[in-house]
Amino acid sequence: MSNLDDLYREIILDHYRSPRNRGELATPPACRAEGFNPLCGDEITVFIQVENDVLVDIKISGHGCSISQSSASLMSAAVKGKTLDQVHQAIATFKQLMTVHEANIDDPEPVAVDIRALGELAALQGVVKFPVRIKCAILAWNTLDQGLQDFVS
Amino acid sequence: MSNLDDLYREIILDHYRSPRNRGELATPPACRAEGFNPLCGDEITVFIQVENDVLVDIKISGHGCSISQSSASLMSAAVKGKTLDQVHQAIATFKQLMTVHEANIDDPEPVAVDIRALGELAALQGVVKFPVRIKCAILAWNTLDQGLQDFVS
Amino acid sequence: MTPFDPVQVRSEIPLLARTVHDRPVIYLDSAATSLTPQRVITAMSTYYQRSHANVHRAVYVTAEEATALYEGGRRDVGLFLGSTHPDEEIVFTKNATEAFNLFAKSWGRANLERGDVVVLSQMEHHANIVPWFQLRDEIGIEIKFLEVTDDFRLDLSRFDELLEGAKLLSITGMSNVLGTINPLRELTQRAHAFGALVLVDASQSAAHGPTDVVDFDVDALICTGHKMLGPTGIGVLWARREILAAMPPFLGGGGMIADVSVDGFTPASGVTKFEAGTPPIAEAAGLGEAVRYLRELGMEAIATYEKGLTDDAIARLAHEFSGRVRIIGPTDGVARGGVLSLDVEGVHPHDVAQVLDQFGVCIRPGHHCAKPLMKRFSLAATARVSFGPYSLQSDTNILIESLHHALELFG
Amino acid sequence: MTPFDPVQVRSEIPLLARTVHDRPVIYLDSAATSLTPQRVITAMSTYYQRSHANVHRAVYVTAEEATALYEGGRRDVGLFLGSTHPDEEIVFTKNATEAFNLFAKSWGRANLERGDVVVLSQMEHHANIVPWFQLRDEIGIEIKFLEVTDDFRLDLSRFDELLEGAKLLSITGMSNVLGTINPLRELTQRAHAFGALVLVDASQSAAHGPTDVVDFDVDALICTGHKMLGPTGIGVLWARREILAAMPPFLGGGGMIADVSVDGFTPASGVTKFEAGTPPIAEAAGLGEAVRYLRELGMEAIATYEKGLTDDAIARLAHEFSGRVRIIGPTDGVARGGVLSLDVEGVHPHDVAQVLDQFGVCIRPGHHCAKPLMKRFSLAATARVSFGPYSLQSDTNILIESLHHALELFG
Ligand SMILES: Cc1ncc(COP(=O)(O)O)c(C=O)c1O
Ligand SMILES: Cc1ncc(COP(=O)(O)O)c(C=O)c1O
Repeated sequence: MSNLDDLYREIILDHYRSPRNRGELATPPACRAEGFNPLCGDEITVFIQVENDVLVDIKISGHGCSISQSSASLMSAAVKGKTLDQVHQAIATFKQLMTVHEANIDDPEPVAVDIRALGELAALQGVVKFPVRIKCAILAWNTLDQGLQDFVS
Repeated sequence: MSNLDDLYREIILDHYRSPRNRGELATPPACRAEGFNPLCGDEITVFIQVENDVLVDIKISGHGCSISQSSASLMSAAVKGKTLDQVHQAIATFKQLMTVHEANIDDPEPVAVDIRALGELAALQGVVKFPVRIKCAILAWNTLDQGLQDFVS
Repeated sequence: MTPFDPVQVRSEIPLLARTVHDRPVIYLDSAATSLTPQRVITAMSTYYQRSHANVHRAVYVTAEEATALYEGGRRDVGLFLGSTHPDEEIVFTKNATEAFNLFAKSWGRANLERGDVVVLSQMEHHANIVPWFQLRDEIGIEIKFLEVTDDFRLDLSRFDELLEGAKLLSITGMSNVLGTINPLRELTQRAHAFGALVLVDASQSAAHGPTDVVDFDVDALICTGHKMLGPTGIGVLWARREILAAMPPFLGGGGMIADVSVDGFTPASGVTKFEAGTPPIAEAAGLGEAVRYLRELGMEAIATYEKGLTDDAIARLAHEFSGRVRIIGPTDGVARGGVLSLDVEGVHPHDVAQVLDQFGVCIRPGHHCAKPLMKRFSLAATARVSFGPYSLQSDTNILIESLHHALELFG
Repeated sequence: MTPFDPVQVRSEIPLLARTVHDRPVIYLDSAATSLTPQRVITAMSTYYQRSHANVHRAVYVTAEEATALYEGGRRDVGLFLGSTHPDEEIVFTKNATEAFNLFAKSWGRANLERGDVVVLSQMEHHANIVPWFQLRDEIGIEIKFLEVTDDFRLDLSRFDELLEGAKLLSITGMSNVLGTINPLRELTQRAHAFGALVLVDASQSAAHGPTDVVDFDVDALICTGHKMLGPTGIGVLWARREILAAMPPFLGGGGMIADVSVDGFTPASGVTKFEAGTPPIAEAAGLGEAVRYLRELGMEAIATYEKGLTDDAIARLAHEFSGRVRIIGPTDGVARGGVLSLDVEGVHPHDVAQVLDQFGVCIRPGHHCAKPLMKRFSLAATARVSFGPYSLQSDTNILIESLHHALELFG
């Protein structure tokens, strides 16, 4: 079951069992964005509050598998209190982590990313070996991205 | 080429080259019926004139392959001047001749019909060995059938 | 008839010889698609190797053979469904979904008007829902849903109320989520009394028990090749010939016309009218072989065998997990097929399926294209286990072992 | 690249080893459907034997493989057509005909109104005519036809007049009756100048010469698996991603939705929106293999080779029959493909084909689903000969021998 251990790292299970920043924020002042993965039914709502270009608060609600839920929880911990630039940087890095070179679809290798910059998020690295689950891992991030865009406009 | 000889009997080629009863009849008093075979583009128009339950005249126009044309010509010769009962009888007999038992689709055998009753029409017997051509052979007969039905109503 | 022998069936299915993660494949996803016997694969290969040609309009030998294979497939499927006039009643589509679209849009546009009612059920697959919504958005029909009871049966208490004035009842023979088998004969009788036609979704039931359109007394029925040991790329619409004959064409193109000019077109008659373009020829040859094989196995025998597997699995899941693994569907063994949707305590279906995969166990997580049903039971997804005639009781052993592992990992 | 070797190609095609009437098969019906290389057949068998599962929504190994094969087929077909974003631009349908219906009805309903003009040509296949008539009957668009000159070319003299105010030019890349190849780049440029989009029917051209949607500068393009050395049961719609993204769904059902409730549905985004139900999975694996093979052979090399065959056949038919066998199509060898429609003096095409069959020669008589074109030339049918990359000059020998026989028999 060594493969499974790659996917279900202890940190992931921990964030799945005890998700951080769970809940809702009043809108307004906060913004909300919804994301869902029609293929497996994962649904996520991200509430963000931005002040002076800083993401001062973030809450997550919704439901889904351990990967989508833990990714959302890890994300919330990683971006809360960060400047918008830093948040965008984190989104970009995470998406890169989840990129599988199409040429290597049979034997996916993560793209070289600065793992240290990721902190706990690096635990999600094993997901790329399970291409179908990438959609789960990335859902929260796409939703956050969407929320930030809505906020700007 | 023995197979081909079965299909293209001399009588058939003769009726194809020199079709009998070709032309049109004024309507009314005559009736007309059109038939066509969408799969190969054969088109036929049958003009019939019925008096006192006798098919006193029949003319054929249209175009098509040697089988549909010769079958129409042979038909016109066979039914002209006959009582409607006799005509219906001929149609039924001919259709039976063209019936392939589905169970024998790979090795079609004509159904037992009274060949002597058919006269020259028996020349078309070889067609059943070429299932795709049955539609050609039967076109004129179905059209005549249709014309008689229209006449009655 | 020789007694039903699953080991013999398995020996004909190449995929079952395969291993994944160094373990044999335990295929428990037949509700999504069934495994393919070698003879079905061979029927298609042989078509391509010996008789590949386009059908109709040709006189050469291989084209005649191709036509005979295609039309032979139609007759075999007709025989399998109990059609009395297969040549005039069986339409081949690309899958069940196209067949529903064809019926909804061709029959629907011709026979329904604004305000007319079509009755579905809450346990329908999206294939039997979305085309009706599309038609509603286009012409303004009304769609009503028979509900599902708390014990996963069709709720017939409001049947008469819903059917009053309805033109059509379109309903599944067997739920692809719950496994529930609906009482078709009763439904048909009651719907006919209201003057409604009955269309049945036999996608799930066709390969797992007898289907007889005359006996069911239905008006139309749809199934799909790849769930009947047949290939992908082919579906089936059966409808009574008077109904089909009166329906306008659906897709336009070659083959479905009697004539075309620069001014317009005249449709062909018969089933041809609904088969625009080059049809699924190899697929019809494959499906023909599949239904011949199913008939050889015996549909009653398959139903009995799969009922045994299902009853056993229900009992053992209850015994092993005492409530931590819940079955979303009837558990009394009555009027249900071999589809078991599981709700595993604390483990998301996606994760269940992921853990099971490591044991070679193939199941499907998700909403199974039945979102209204999922909403009815406030579920986002289930982990669905489903049997086929090649399944074994020992498959359930490995299923149980791997479920234990999932519970442990997430416990 | 190794030089083009038809004998090598032939060795990969099992059907060519076959005899009929004790003679080798001389296959001259590639315009109806192409012969299938063993590696394409094997790609499909292997899918059924090793990786048969439904796509998407699954996490187990064989289902992941099935998804990779299906999506890989999409990418390979995209590459073959020159698509820059295959994942967002390639839609799989059941055949070219469904693709035309999809485009006409989805794009058409969303973008056309009563009175809007769609321009076709007189040399279109019914697949590119009937769906437009259906749309006309539904919403009242106007359909205009570019005519065909006496020397079998598109008549461009009234092009500007017809295109004035038109929303779409939908036209074939190559006529399946005349063999005429249309000047796509010129047509596109001129149509775009009027603000019309251009949809191309590449059903005939795709397997016989290079296709590059970027280079052609077209907006949408359709082709069909079984004419590209691929399987039956699969067709392809390519369209620029902005166009596809803005199109509403066509068939409704599973897979094409984002959400469904008892009140309505929300369509999915991307190409998924157009792929309702279980898609042609084995067929996509087979078509992927077919286009990889075609690319290996080289589309330029195939075009050059088939041009040689065609020029030779045109010259020899003229020489042998001095007018008794007329070619309905351009005979100067310029801008034409390997399709030769014959009009044999005094012998109906159906009879020509019947006689030729006895020599093992496979050709197709009929209107070839191009009735407006047949009417233009006052023909009911032609006897159509068509080449593929596996055809040989010696095939033409036997064709000529058997044509002599037909002329004799009916002479
Ligand atoms: C030019 C052309 N367009 C469209 C089609 C339709 O293709 P299909 O029958 O695969 O839908 C064909 C072939 O029949 C064709 O030759
Ligand atoms: C009950 C039911 N109906 C319809 C379908 C649709 O079948 P297909 O995907 O082959 O169109 C399915 C399977 O997906 C099903 O389970």
